[in-house]
Amino acid sequence: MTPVVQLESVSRAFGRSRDAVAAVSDLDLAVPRGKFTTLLGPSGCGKTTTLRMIAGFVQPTSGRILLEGADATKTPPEKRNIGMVFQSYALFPHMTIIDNVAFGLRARGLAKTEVTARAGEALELVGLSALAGRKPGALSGGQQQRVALARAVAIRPSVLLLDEPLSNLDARLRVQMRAELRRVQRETGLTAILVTHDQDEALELSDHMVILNKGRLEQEGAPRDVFPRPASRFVADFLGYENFPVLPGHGPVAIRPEHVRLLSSGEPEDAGVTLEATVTNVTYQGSHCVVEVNANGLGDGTRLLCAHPGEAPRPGEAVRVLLPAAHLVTLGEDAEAAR
Amino acid sequence: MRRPVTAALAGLCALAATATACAPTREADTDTLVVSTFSFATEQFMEVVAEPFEERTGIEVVLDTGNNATRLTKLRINKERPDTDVVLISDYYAAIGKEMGLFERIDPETVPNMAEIQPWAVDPEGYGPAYTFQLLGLMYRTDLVEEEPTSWGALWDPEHPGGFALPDISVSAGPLMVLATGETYGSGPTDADTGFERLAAIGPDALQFYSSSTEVSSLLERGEIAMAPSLDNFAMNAVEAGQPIGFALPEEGRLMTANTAQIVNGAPNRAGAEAFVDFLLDPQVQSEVAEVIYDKPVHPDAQVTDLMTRVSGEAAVNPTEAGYHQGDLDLIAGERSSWLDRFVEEVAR
Amino acid sequence: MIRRPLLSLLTALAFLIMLGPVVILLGVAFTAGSTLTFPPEGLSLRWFAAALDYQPFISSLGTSLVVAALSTVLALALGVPATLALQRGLIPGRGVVENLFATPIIVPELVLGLALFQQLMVGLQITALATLVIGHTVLLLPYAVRVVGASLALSDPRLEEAARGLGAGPLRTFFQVTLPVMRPGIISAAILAFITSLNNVPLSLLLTGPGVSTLPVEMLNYVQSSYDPVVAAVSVLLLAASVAVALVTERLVGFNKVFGR
Amino acid sequence: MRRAANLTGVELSRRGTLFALLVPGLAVLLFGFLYPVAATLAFPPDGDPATVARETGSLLTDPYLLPVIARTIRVAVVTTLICLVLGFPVAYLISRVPPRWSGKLLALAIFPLMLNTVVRTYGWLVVLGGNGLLSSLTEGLGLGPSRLLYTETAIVLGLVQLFLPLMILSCYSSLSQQDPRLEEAARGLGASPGRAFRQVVFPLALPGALVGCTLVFAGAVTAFTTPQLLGGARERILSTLLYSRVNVSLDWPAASAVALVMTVLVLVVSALSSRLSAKGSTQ
Repeated sequence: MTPVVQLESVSRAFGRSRDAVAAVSDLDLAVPRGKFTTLLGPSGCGKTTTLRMIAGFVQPTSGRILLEGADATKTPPEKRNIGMVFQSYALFPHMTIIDNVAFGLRARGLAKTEVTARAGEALELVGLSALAGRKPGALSGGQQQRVALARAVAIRPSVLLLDEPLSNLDARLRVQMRAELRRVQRETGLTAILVTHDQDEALELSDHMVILNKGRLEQEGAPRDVFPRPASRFVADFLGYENFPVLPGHGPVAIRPEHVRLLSSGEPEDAGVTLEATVTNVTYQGSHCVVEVNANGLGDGTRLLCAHPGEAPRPGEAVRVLLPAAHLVTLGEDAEAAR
Repeated sequence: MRRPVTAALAGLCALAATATACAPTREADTDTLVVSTFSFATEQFMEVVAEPFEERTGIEVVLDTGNNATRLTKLRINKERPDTDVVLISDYYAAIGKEMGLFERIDPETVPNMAEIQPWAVDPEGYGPAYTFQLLGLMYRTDLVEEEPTSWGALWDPEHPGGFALPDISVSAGPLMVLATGETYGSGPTDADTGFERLAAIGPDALQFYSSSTEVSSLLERGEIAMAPSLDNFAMNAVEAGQPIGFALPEEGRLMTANTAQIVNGAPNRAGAEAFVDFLLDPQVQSEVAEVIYDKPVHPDAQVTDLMTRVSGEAAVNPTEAGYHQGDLDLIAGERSSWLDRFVEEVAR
Repeated sequence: MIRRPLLSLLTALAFLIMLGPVVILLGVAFTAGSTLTFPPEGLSLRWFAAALDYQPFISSLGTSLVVAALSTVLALALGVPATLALQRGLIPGRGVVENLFATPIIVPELVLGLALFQQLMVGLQITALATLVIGHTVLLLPYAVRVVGASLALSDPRLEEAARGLGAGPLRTFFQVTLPVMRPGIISAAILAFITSLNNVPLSLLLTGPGVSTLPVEMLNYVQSSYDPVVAAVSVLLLAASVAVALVTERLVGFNKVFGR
Repeated sequence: MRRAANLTGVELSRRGTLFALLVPGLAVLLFGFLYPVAATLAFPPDGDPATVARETGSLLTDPYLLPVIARTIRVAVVTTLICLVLGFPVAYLISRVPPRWSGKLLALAIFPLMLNTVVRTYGWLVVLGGNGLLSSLTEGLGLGPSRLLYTETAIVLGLVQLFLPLMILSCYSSLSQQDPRLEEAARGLGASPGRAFRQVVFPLALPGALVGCTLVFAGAVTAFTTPQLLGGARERILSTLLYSRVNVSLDWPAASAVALVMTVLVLVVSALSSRLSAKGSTQ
């Protein structure tokens, strides 16, 4: 099956040729059909530029973009059959909700009855049929974003592009809307590409995750494959691995604080690496404490963070720290050198 | 609380002071004479008229220059407190001024030369006399127009070579041209309706409606037009310089305009004003003005220059004998707004 | 995205119409010939010499500068207190008063000029210069009120409350907080007002007296009666002055702030 | 934005202070604006309300003057439309190019506002005059001399040059506030550039365009220099008629009548436009 969207060594530079800045360099990407793909990375990693190139708002400096297997590099946005949802919603403020949703259908010259039916259907999908006659200004942020989603879905796009759609919403609403997004994508069976800098969002929503760094592809795969096995320190760092000790015999590794264990005296050691350490700082976090320790054995005094449930040791206490083998991620030397 | 009020009052006072400070007042004044005149050839005028007058009377002459309309406006503004004594102004603007009550009648005793000048130059109502005049005729390029035109009909002749310009209604030649056309083609020199109708027929073909003498002269010089109705004074420079420019006096429709010297109603220096008007009519002065400024004299004893007779023939010496007349000034003055409107909308298309 | 030929064409046409005739003046002003033709016939500075030698331009420039300076100062002196009262005071019928200060903009300038000419100059026998200053002050007052008002409306009145809370007396608060807050607005308003006054034709047109006339009006009169490039030379001099003012303005406050609405 | 704050320097709750701050400005407005304008529309020198009324009546019925009113309106409407057609795209372009370009373009568009109208109009005499640039161009192309000077077209050209910056500024202020994503959203939904412009960009910038149109229309109705220099004796509009009534025929009551008609025309159009924009914002 051909990928819905395919990028072939696509690059994009901004600015004049002499002091041009590459936003995306040499990116190859295949977006699987009917799946939810996420472009993840910190700001400035090129994820939005990539999305805008797929939409046709930005032309690649080099490389090809294929839509449904056909070269669409030069196709203007309106001919690409894409549905786009913006961070700022971009609802037309002078049109009613239903007119916003119907806009793309009318632009396609569909018959009036079909326009009404499909727009109503799309609005039904996001549960906002009751507000059809309102203007966007009268809606809350969450409602506006659902209208934007309905508007994008209504045209039955070959791909749904979501540009940080949730980042203008407050934390609770954001979590609700994630579920909503996932539900709509499942129900419609649409191929979706989401751009986000929020790893939780990416992990929860995606079938396929693409992590970008400085315009280059760092790692891709299913969340359950990528999350426990980051391929580089960058990915590990971005996914919330906070400890990067260099262990004798192992080389550079990464481990999440919640996997680091403080051993009470006499406790049997599991498989893993045990280190003698001194507690330097303790921060109370409600369900657990974050204990900062200085590992004595690691030469230059590497600091480690561990999330410790229950009674925490005091600063200055000597402790033993276990890094379980099952959770140790070995980072490739080459990836380390590239930093 | 006190402070802003005081500041505000001070500000208002300052404003009021600026507003009234520089209002000029000229009470009865026998040492100076303010003469309002044309902005044309001011230096020569100082030399041959103002300075000799100063020498003779000891009265200092101050000139205030501008075109007819703006000077008349200024007089009207200062009607209650006039600061000007003598106004040299075209006859039909003089008629408007008379109607507005800006001028005073002159006692012939105080201006003896008024008894000597050509009879037409004396105002029938006793206001200021004409001191010079200009004849309406056709200025033309002698190299582009083969035969000297003898009639206004040259303008209506579809065969006329080269383009032509017409005077705008706002310059002296404009209203005169309306009357000249009325006289030529209609019932007489007051038949403005016919004048407008006939002019409307050629208006669209006119290259330009000129509003100054320099404008019409340069159009002719550049050869953009071959002829234009104008006043004879406009042609004198070019003829003297030997340019291929001639001035034709049509046989019918002979209109002229005069410059008059008026004494301002309530002039601060009435006696000086009378002396000045008389001085202006003096044959000696008239001769010199004719030589230097090309103003044709109205005093029979004054010398008419060769240039003047070369341009305008015997009419330069005695216009009325040559059939020239001023037209109905009250008609021109009374209809000024409506003529202006008619001219712009019917003729200047 | 913006490579649409129609858009580029219209933009080019717009800039051609706006700037083309001004650029042509440059050529005409430096001509050695004596007529208004483009391209110029040879190069010379003779028309600049003629312009600087023409007395009415010099004296009317003086009048223009005096009128512009006086009316700018007056408009600000009257407008800033009024703005303060409107923005920070509790005024019954504030909207009406505010609209009143804006009305001079709605009435055609030529009509205001006629009114001042007929009623103040003819009726009350006030001199042309004083009438000019009054007229220009009235014309600039709305600019002063609006521009200063805009900068004041953007500022937070709590700044002043904070100053009072910190123990500053009312006068100290005014001079150390309110006035600095208004300063950019006042500078913008002053520049805008000065330029507006200096360039005005319709209002000044009828308000002339013996030896009193503004430069633009004298230029207009000259253009109507003579056909040589003297006015082109004057225009180029004004153009150069404007460029200088523009550069200084840009440095000082930024163009957008002065002309932004 | 109404604030019930007290003024810093002085307690503004005290009527006297407020009064003192407002009164000088109001006094000058009264003396230098309201009184003369009201008086001149009713009591010009050498006239009274009856003569002004008679003159106004003749202005509205006289076969030689009606064309002047018609021409004034026609010139203003055509000027406004051309300014809109040219100014809106320029404003759109400026609002969509990168900032380093938009600043320069905006400065270039605003710059003419710093020059007086004589300077700005003078160039057209060179372009349109008898031996002008355009004439030599058309002659060179074998089309014969062009005679545009002293025509309505010349006036319109001059006025468009004069007022384009105002239109650009007004449209720009609307367009720069518009989220460029709106246009992208429309394109993404399948609208062609033209459709996106017609249905999204333009309707949303309408308030700015309306303000621009009002400014240009009022400016074109009241402009004097340009019609005087480029329309000459042939094409009079209300402003040049007013001037000739004052300074050529010295007919001051008639000048008042022209002033009255001109003022009413401008006021009606401003009122209509604010009505329209109010209607637009409530929808």
